[in-house]
Amino acid sequence: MVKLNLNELEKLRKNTKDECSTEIIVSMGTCGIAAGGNEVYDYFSKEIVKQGLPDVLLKKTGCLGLCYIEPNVIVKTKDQPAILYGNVNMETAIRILNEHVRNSQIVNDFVVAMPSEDIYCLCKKQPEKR
Amino acid sequence: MSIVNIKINERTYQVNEDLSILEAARLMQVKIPTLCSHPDLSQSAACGLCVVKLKGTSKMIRACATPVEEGMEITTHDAELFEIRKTVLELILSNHPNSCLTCQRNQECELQRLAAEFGIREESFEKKLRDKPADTSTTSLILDPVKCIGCGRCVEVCQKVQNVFALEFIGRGFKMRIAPAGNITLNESPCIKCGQCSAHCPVGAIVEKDETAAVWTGLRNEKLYPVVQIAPATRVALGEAFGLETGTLVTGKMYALLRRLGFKAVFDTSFGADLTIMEEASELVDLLKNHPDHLPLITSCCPSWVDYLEKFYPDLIEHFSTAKSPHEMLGVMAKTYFAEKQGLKAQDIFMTSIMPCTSKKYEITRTDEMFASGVQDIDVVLTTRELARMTKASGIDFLSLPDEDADNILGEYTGAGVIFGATGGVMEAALRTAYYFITGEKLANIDVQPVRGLTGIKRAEIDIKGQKVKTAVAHGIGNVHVLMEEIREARRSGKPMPYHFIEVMACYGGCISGGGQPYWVNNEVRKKRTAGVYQDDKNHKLRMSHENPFIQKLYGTYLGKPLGEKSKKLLHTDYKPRPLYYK
Amino acid sequence: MNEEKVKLPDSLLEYIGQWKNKKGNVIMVLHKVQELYGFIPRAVAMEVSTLINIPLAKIYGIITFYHLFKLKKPGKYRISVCLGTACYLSGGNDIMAELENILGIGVNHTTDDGIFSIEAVRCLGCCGLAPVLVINEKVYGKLKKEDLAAILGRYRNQEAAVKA
Amino acid sequence: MNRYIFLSEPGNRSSDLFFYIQKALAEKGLDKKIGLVRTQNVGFYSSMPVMRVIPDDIVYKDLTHENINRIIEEHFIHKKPVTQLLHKVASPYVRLENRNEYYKQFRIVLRNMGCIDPENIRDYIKRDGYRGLEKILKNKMTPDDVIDELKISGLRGRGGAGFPTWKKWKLTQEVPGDEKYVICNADEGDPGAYMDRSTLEGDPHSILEGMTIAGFAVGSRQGYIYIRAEYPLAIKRLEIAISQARELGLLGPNILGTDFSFDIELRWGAGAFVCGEETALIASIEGNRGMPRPRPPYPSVKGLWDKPSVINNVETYANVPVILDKGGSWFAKIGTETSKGTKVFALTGKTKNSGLIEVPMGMTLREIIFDIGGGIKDNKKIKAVQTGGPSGGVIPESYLDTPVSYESLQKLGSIMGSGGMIVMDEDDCMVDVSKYYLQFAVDESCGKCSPCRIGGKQLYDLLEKISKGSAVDQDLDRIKRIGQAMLKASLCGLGQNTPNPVLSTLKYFPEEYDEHIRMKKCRTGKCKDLVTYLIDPDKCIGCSLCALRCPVKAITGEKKKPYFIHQDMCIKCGECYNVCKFSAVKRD
Repeated sequence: MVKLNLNELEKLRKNTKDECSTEIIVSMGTCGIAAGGNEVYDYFSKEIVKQGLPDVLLKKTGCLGLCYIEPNVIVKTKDQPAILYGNVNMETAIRILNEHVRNSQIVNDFVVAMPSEDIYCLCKKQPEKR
Repeated sequence: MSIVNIKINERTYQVNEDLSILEAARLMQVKIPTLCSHPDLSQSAACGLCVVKLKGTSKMIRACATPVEEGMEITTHDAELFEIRKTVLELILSNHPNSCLTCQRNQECELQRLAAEFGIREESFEKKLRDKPADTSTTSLILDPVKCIGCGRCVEVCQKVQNVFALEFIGRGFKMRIAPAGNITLNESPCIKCGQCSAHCPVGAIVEKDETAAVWTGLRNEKLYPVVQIAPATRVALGEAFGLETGTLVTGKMYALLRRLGFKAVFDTSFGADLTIMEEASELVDLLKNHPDHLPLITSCCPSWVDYLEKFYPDLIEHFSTAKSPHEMLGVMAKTYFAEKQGLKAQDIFMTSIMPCTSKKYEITRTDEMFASGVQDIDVVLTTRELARMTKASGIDFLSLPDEDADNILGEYTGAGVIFGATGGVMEAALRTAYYFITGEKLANIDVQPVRGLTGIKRAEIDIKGQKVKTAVAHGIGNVHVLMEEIREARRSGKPMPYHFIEVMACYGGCISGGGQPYWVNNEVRKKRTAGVYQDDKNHKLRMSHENPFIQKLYGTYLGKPLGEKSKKLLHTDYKPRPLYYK
Repeated sequence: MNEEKVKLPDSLLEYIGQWKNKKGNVIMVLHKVQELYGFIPRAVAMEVSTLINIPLAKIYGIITFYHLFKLKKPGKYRISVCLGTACYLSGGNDIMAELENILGIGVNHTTDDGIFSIEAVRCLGCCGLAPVLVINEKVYGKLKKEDLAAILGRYRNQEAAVKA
Repeated sequence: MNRYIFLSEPGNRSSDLFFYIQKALAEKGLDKKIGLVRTQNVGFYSSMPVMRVIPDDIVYKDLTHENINRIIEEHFIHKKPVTQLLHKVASPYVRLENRNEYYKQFRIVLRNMGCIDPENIRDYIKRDGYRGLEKILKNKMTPDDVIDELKISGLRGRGGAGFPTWKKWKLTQEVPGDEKYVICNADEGDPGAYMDRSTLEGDPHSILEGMTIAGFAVGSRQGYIYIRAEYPLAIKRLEIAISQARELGLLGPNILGTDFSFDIELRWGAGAFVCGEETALIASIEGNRGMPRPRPPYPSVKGLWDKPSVINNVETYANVPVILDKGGSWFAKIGTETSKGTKVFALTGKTKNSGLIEVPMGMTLREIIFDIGGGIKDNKKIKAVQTGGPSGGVIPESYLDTPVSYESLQKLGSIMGSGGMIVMDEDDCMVDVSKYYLQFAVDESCGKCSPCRIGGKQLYDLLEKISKGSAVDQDLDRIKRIGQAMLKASLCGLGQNTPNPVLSTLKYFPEEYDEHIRMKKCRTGKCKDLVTYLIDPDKCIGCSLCALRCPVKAITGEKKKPYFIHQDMCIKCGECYNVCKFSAVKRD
């Protein structure tokens, strides 16, 4: 990579676009890995190659803060709200890939609540002053 | 340096800004208790007793480690401070055995003193002692972890002042103790036996190995002929143990004392020092004249320094003077020359050395050469502290003793012999004689001021009839590395040697503040003791070793000449590299 | 005399070379030593002492101050039981007691066959999984003491298989 | 699909609600348009079944069959929310995340957690990363401008006592000389706290950016991150982040082509809690035993290698880029008068939901524990909450309405600390808890100063005596005396705060101590020496379950007849008490 100067940083910021329509994000902090996040991640990464899913981007992320339901997986598809899954084991991972990623069918019973934007994008508005 | 205004206990004072609150208070006759602070050392702030209140802060602060600042208002004593300090003191006592009655530091212990001052009458907290056996591996010192209060003074002096790193904090928390690296003994460590740890320990956790019993046994043995010698530095310190002003010369009283203790002949190590100078100055002259490429010559009268060089600078051993230290020279003379004169055999003589030093206890069995008379040349070494205790046990009223003279011929010394007790003294004494040996004249200015004083490294150039002799003096062994690295560098690069003659003493200030001297040493004490030594030099009419008529007689009738065959056999030793760690 | 000098592996010498001229390097070097040997052997500590010019006493002062550094060789499988607050409240102590009971050794000790050693650690950061223990890198969470025998059994079998 | 229903049915997975809605949607022909999703909760904890409609963000309660039909009819067909069925505090047309009552977290430090790949610098840059630094350099701000911005923000150190960050920086900036250091304290050591680890693992660049800004402000060219060696993943991700930042010219010489240079190096800790104390941390970076030294001089004036050094912890640095990007006054609007911004807590212990949370300062403990944490597991009663780890204290239930701020917690005898928040319920014994923390403090005392080294050990042993039933009344006086001496005469924060857990439990739960000492009883059964397990013959039906479970075979008996516990063999593990289905095993 070439070193940036003062003006190039903003360009880089703007030009970094989502390359894929579908994203699978695995929470891989220490607790996520401890709870089995690694295996889930490895499964997705193998299957994406094996099943030939170029439009699916697999990402790691840090701790979501929901340690009691690790491993966490977020799935973002084009026309659906981002979905957060909790307690994802291998069995669920297989279903997430086959049902949700490939067929846009949200896998019931493992969804943790609200769209995952709620979890992470909370810088939007300030809470009222106390 | 500027002056600041502070208030201590509501009174206003003006003090130098570089003082700590503790030091400032002390100047104002306000005593803040402490067990870890020592003027020789940087402040560890470990013991927690010197807490004081500072107006404007809610926390208590440590007086030892807080510098004074303009406008400070300090409270050093009130009911709350007393209560907090008392609790801390009781906590320390709960971690220290109540074995005062049988402790070597009895009546000289800082902790014991504080317990008395605070009026501790009961043990509020359960005893919790370190469960580790004492380390008795060296012939000089005993390290007893059970008594250690963890103040860290010994570590500080061993590492920062002496640069030996024999001792370190091992482990942490309540299990923390002070020991060599790993599960080894002091004797297997780089310890050079200088005993500065014992001189700085506030309690009895590190003490000299007490040999008074061996001396009593020797004195009682009718088959033996007990003789004794006293080192230069002891005569300016022993008086302190009997309430005399620091630095008072008690030479004559010491001779009298030792005779009353039962020694049949009383010698003076200063005579040995004169003898050492004859040999060492001859070595120097020989090198200057014939082998300038072998310079520098390094003094070797300090056994801790010898041990240090063998361990840390084995590559520089060839520069070491092979002359034995004064008390060893005197020891062998006593067991050969003196014995012959008395019609005795070497093994009949029981030789005790009174030394300011713990390392001398190690030196007496250091190598085969220490048995030059056929038997161990020195039988027992007592430190000044041990002699003081022995005196008290003997019931002799030291202060009312008359001044007596030493026995001849091993007792008469010159001014040069006695200044061995202070840093720079060996150098000065050697220069006085070397100058004479080279020029046949007396050194014009016999007081070689540049090599005196408490500066850690002193460098001086002495003009000997056109030949510039470059000298350096180091004391406090941590200072040595500067000089040694300069030599190594010169050897590596082939550049001219920066020095021709180097004196090293392991203890800061020289032997006057040796590891076996009376406690409570600081620079004031060092200066007074040093002054005592130089006063003794001045008091002597003869101030150069070669002038000593008894030295001349000894060479004339017995030894032959310096560096001659007999001298080499009896008065010289050799050195070998030693590992830093034996395990 | 001194025990025989050890020959340090090249990777360690190279690492020391990188760190030699940086101030305060000793702890980083000791980490590397421990990574290679599993503990800090005395002979290696002596070599390190010479190479980076730090007195051995200081090295021991450091090793014995920091809990991570070991002077004894740990077991092939190092079992770390978390005793962080969350694990403690969820019975981490009972897990520890059971483990000691099964293996017949105490904390900071290694079984006679050198296979297992037990350590206590403070918070592995998986409080959501409390109580937790780690064997080498593998984390076992939401443990019950009944699970321990089976977990250890798996490692034992693995060892037996390797030997056979 | 244009809408989703998120259905949450706590504790009742087998209900027919899901299938009923499914059927109802199908009947109206809506099943292709509206997705039905079963979830574990809908963003907050509720003990009733609730459903949330996305993207309208409306939450309905009282989900009877009749009401469901009504919702489908009115909301999905006629597009009119059923106001009568709204969850009590929810009103339509306001997104949930905008309502404090609902989703109470507010994330500044954790802003990127879950959205970025920590191993990819582009992810961070995309989410406004390095914009704070960029602004400084682009707008040609001076170091004083940066410090002023921090002053306006009111940011205080998140590691412990809450010293104003701008002041710390100013002190260092004012010392002449160009050899200065910026240090990040990532030696998070509180047992039960892992905020910093998660931040480093999830968003390492925010720390690098924060430190670089600090470097600019104080005039330093070199930063150090002192990180626990127990955090291998965080170390790995930091190393990746540092090399990526160097590649892009965001670290190293001439940052972004300007003449400002700054670089960062990692130094590992090695397992010593005391190294969280700044002077001990410095000693450790310097390659020494991590033993604290007296202050003054403060590190800001004489720190690493005797040079002026700024030390802040991970969370503090993570706030800095946002403050520079959004402005100090934006930040200052969050929080309370004296404690600005947010605080990250590791909420653990007996709450239903445990995990990492970030809340605005000023939120009450009760809100945190009950609204975010979902209350106490197994419907037990809360007893206390512990903040500040081994240096903090416990806060009893009666003070749960205290808003979180540096001052308020201190007033209660605890501290904010780095952010451990451990919730304890009626099963937790306060003597046992104090003993736990004391054990920790004794293990972690560096041993340098005597009040801490000996005092801590004495305190621990006294607590041990109490828990064994061998203590006497005077032991409480001893505890208070030692506590006072440690508080006043210990050298560093670790020693000064060691007595906090015991003094605060003694203050709020004196009756528990009293029971242990005078009645030789532990009501929770945690102090095993004070507990006896007995079988009530009237209740025991002789099922033998307890005898089977007893690990030491201390229970004997004949089937269908009352069993008996042999007290001399009993190890008080409580297994029989837990397994008995007939409450026949009594704990006394």
